[in-house]
Amino acid sequence: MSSMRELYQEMIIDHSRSPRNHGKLQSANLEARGNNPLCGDEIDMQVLRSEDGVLSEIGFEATACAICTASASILTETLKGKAENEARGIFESFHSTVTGESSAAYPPELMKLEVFTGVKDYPSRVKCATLPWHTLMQALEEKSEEASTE
Amino acid sequence: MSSMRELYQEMIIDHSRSPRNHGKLQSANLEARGNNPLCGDEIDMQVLRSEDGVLSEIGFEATACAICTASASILTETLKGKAENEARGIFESFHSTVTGESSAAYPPELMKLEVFTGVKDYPSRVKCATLPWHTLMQALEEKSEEASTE
Amino acid sequence: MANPEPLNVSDLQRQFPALDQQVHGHRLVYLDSAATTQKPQSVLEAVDSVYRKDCANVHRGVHTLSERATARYEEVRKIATRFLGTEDSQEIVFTRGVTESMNLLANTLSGLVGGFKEGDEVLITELEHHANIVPWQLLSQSTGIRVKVLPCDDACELVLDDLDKLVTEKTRIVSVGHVSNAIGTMNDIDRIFSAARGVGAITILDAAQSAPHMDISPKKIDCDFLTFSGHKTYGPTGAGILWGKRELLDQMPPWQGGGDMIRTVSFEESTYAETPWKFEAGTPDIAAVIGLGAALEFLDSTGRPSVEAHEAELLRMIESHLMEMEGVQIVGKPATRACCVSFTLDGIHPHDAATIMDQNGVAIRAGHHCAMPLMKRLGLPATIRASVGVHNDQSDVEALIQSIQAVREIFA
Amino acid sequence: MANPEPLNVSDLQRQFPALDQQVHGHRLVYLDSAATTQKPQSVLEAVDSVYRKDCANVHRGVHTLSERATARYEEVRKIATRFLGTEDSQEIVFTRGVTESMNLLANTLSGLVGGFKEGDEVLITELEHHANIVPWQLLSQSTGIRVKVLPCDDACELVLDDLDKLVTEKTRIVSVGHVSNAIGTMNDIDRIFSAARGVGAITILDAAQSAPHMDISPKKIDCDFLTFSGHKTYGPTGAGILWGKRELLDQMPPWQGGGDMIRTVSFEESTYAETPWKFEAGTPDIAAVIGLGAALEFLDSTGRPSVEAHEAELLRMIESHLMEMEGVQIVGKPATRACCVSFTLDGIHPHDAATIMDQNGVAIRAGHHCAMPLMKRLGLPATIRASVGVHNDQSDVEALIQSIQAVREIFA
Ligand SMILES: Cc1ncc(COP(=O)(O)O)c(C=O)c1O
Ligand SMILES: Cc1ncc(COP(=O)(O)O)c(C=O)c1O
Repeated sequence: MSSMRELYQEMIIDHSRSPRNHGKLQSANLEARGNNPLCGDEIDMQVLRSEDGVLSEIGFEATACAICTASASILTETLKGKAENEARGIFESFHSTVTGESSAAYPPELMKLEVFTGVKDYPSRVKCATLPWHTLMQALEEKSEEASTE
Repeated sequence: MSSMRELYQEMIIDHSRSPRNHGKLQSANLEARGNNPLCGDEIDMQVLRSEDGVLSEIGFEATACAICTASASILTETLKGKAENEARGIFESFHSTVTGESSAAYPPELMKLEVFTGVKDYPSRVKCATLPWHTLMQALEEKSEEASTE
Repeated sequence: MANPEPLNVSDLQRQFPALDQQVHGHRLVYLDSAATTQKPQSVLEAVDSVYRKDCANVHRGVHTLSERATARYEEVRKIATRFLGTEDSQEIVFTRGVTESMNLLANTLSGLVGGFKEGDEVLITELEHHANIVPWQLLSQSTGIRVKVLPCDDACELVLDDLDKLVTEKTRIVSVGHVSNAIGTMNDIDRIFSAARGVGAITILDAAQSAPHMDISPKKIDCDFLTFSGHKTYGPTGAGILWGKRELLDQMPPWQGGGDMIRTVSFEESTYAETPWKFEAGTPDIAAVIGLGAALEFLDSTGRPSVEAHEAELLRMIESHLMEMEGVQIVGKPATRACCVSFTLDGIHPHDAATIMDQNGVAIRAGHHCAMPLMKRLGLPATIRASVGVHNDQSDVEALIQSIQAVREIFA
Repeated sequence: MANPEPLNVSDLQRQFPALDQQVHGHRLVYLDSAATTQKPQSVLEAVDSVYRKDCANVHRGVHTLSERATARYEEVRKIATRFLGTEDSQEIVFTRGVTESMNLLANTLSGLVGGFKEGDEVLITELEHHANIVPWQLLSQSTGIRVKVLPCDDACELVLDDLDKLVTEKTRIVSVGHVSNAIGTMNDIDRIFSAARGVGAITILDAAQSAPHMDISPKKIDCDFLTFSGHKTYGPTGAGILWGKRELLDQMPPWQGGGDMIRTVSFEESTYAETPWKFEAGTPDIAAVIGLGAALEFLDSTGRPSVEAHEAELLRMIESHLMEMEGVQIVGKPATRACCVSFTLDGIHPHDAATIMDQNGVAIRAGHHCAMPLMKRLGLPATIRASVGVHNDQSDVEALIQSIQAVREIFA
C-alpha cells in the first residue's frame, strides 16, 4: 500500500477535504467550466485578472475526486498573485511532470506541486490532476467552450 | 482429380453444353425466375401445366454454371409428362440427396439424377444444383417473387 | 422449482486464462463483468482457429477456406437460435452489440409503423443505458417523435403505476432494459410489455445485462425485438445479436448499404437480400461471430439456472457485507437484483476508491455507468459498481470487502 | 527511383500460420487476398493477448486491465497515423471497414455541405464496389440527390475525358475506388480529385484495394476522406479505418448514438464527445482494433515499396502466362494494375472453374466481386479473379496456371 500512500499523501487528503479558495469568486472577471466526461468530474474556475495581468484572485467549485479537488486547491494557492505569463510557465512544468514527460524537479517555491508526481503512474487519473489547470487556461483564453480532458 | 471427375461426370458436361428443352417455351402457362445472388446464376423456367395437372412441357433459359445448367436440363427430361404431385415428390428426394440429408438410392427410372449426388460434398455448389428445382416449384406455386437460394 | 445444480466454480475459473494473473502483486479479482466479461479458453480457441485454419471471407467464396468460414459463421445463427429457444435462425441478425442494434432499429422501424409522425412517442425508462437513450433522441431530432420516460423511485425500481399514464395510443415503441447495468434492478418486463402490447406498440428488450445471467427466451419474454452484446456474454468484442420476429424484420428496410446485403445492384436500382442478410452490409466480423458461438455454447453448458442462482447468492453476500460496514451507502434497493451492486463511500469519491481497490487487485468500475440521467435523478456524480460473473466466488467477495477497508484506511 | 529492396518472401510465408495447410491433398495456394488477407502471427498474438491479459472495456475504467486495454486501443490511432503519414491521431476513426465508413459518411456529410438538396450530385464510377454504390443510392432515396457515374472503357479504364462533363457545380461529393477489386485497374486519382476540388466537392478515396499494396498517404493523394478495411490489410475482421481531415470531421454530426460517443446525456439534450470518439458509439471492437495495429506495423515493416514491386511482378507473370494460354480471356487491360487479374475461360463458367481449382489447392474467387454494374457493362455474369498478397511467389503462379489446365482437361 505504500504506493497508495504516495499517491494519496496527507496533503492531498487534506486539500480535498478542506479545499482552499473554494466557493464562487464574486469579483471574478474570467471564468470557465471544465469536465472530464469519462469520470464525471466537473469544475468551475473563476479568476480576477488585474489590468497589469496579475491573477490577483482565483476561486473554484468542484464535484470531483480527491486528486482533482486537491489539485484545484493547490493551484489556487500556487498561482494567486502570479503574473499570467508566470502562471502559464508553471502550468507547463506541472503538466509535463504529471504526464511523465519530464522528471525535472520543481523549484523550491513550487515544492507543493511535488505531491502530484505520483499521479503519472496512474494514466486514467492524470486527467483528474490536470483538469483544474486546463480549465484555468481556458478561462485565461476567454474561450466560451468547456475545457475537457478527452 | 477422381473426385472432380465424379462431380463433373460426362453427363453433366454433356447436358451443360447441349442443354435439353432450352429456349423459351412459348406455350407455357406458368413461369418463374430464379437467381443465386451469391454467384450470379440466373434461370427462367416455363411450364405448360395441363388441366389435369400434368407438366406436359417444360422449358428454360439460363446463364449459369455447368452444374446448374445440367441440373435444369435433366430436370426437364425427368419431369416432363409427370403429374404435378409426382414432380413434387421427385423434387423432395432430389433435394434431400444433394443436400446430403438422405442417402437413399433413386428408383431405377430416376437414375439420371444420380449424377448430382457428388454435389453434396461441395456446400457452395449445392445451390447450383437445386436452383432450377426451386424455380420450378416457384412457378407451380404461381408466386410472383423470384426464387432465390439464399 | 427444484434447486439447480450448483456451479462448479473452480472448474470454471480454470477456463479463463486472464484470471490467472497478478495485479499490483495481488491475485486479480475481476468484478467488472458488466463492462465486459472475461473470455473462456474455448472462445479464444474459436477465434484463433478461424485465423489459423479457416481464414477467408464468407458467402461468396467457392474455395475450401471460404466454405469452412461460411459454414462456421452461419452455424452461429443456429447456436443463437438454440440459446434463445426460438426456431427460425433467420431471425438472428449479427451486429456489433446492443448499441449498433438500437441504432439499426431506430433507423429502420419507420418501415414497420408506416413512417413516424410528429406526436408519435417512444417510451424508455429512467434506468436506461445511453445506448437506449441517444438513438431515440437522434430519431426524435430527425422525425419529431417524442421520447417519454418511465421514472424510477428512490429504490431504483420503475414506477409501474405510471404506465397507464405513459403508455397511450401515441406510443409506437417501448424499449426497456431488462436489468439495469448501473444498479442491478431487474425490471418487471412482463407488465411493461403487456401494457405496450395493449396499445399495439413495438416492444424492444435491451438484454445486455440479462443475457449473461439468466434465461432470456423470447418465448417467455413476449417481445418483438431483443438484443445483447457478445462481449458481455463471454464472447469476443465486435459481435452481438439482434433477434426480431421474422415478419417484422421482413418488413423493415435495410439500414447500411454495401456488399452482402444486396440481391442485385444496378445504377438505376438495387434490390436487397433476404432477412437477416439484408441487415449485414459488408464483410462482417467473422471471427468475432464465430467466437460468440463458442461463448453461447459455453454459457449453455454451465446451465443458466445454476448461473443465476450462484450469482444471486454472490450479490446477496456483497449486499449484506456492505450493509454491515459503516460509511457505505448501497445505491438502490431493487426487489429483484441481478448483475451488480452499486454503492458509495461517505466522503470518498468513487474514482479514488477505484484506484485504491485496483491497487489491491480488485477490478470494479467507478463512474456514471453510461446512465447519466439516472445519476442525476439520484444526485450522485458516480458510484462504485461491483458486478459478477460465473467465475466469481466467496473469496472474491472477501477481497472486495478488504479492498474497501483499505480505501477507508487511506482516507481515515 | 531506386529499386526497392526485394521482399524476403519465404520469411514472410512462415509468418502466416494458415498457409501451412493442405487443401484436398495439395499445398494451399491462396490467391484471394482481395476478399480477405491471411493474418500474420503477430496479429494473432496481438488479438490473443488482449483476451489473455488485457481483457477489459476501454475508456471508462480505472482498473489496471482497463488502463492497459485503453492504452493499447488508443495507441493504434498513432500507429495508423504513422501508417498514413499524417500528423493528427484524432483524425483516425475506427469503423468495421469500408462499408461502415461509407455509410457513416453518407449519413453525416450533410453536416458539411449544409444539407443536401434536390439537384445535388454525388459522382462515383462504373468500377465501384457495391460498398461505394449502395450507400449513395440510399442517400439519394432519402434526400433526392442524384448519383452520377463516370464510365469506364473496354479496357476497364475510367473515361477521364468525361470528367469535365460530369464534374459540375452541382457535384458535392466525388467518391472513387483507388484500385478496382474486380479488375485491378489503378485509377488516376490525382486527375479525378483535382477536378473535384475545382468545383469544391468533397473527395473520398476507397482505399480497400490499395492500402494493402502501396503507399496511400493522404499527403500524396490529396483527399478529404480515405477508408480501408483491416481484414484486407492483414488485420482481423471487425476493424477498419476512416481517416478524414480534422476540420471536416469536427463539423460533422455523430451518426450512431450510445455510450462513449457522448459528453453529457440528459433526457432533454445530449452533447457529444470530440472527434473521433463522437463517431465511435458503444463498445468498440477492441481486440480487432489492437490486431489491426499489429497488422499495420507488419505491413510497414515489410517496406511498402518492396511489396508494391513484388506484387506488380507477380501480376505481370500471371498476365503473361494467361496470355499464352488458349481459350483464356483476360478481362480489362488497365495501364497500371494492382491487386489482381480477372479472366474467363471459354465455354466454362467461373464457378465450375473455381471448384476444380480449389480441388487443386488453389483458392481464387469466382463471381461478380460485388461489382454488378461493372459486370453488366462487360456483359459477363462472373469472372475468375486471382489476387495477390505479400506471401505469394512464383510457385503460386505456377500452381495457378496448372490448376487452370486441370479445369480445361475436365471440360475438354
Ligand atoms: C444495459 C446496457 N445496454 C447497452 C449497453 C451497450 O452495449 P455495447 O457497448 O456493447 O453496445 C450496455 C453496456 O454497457 C448495457 O449495460
Ligand atoms: C474496393 C472495395 N471497396 C469496398 C469493399 C468493402 O469492404 P468491407 O466488406 O470490408 O466493408 C471492398 C471489399 O470487398 C472492396 O474491394
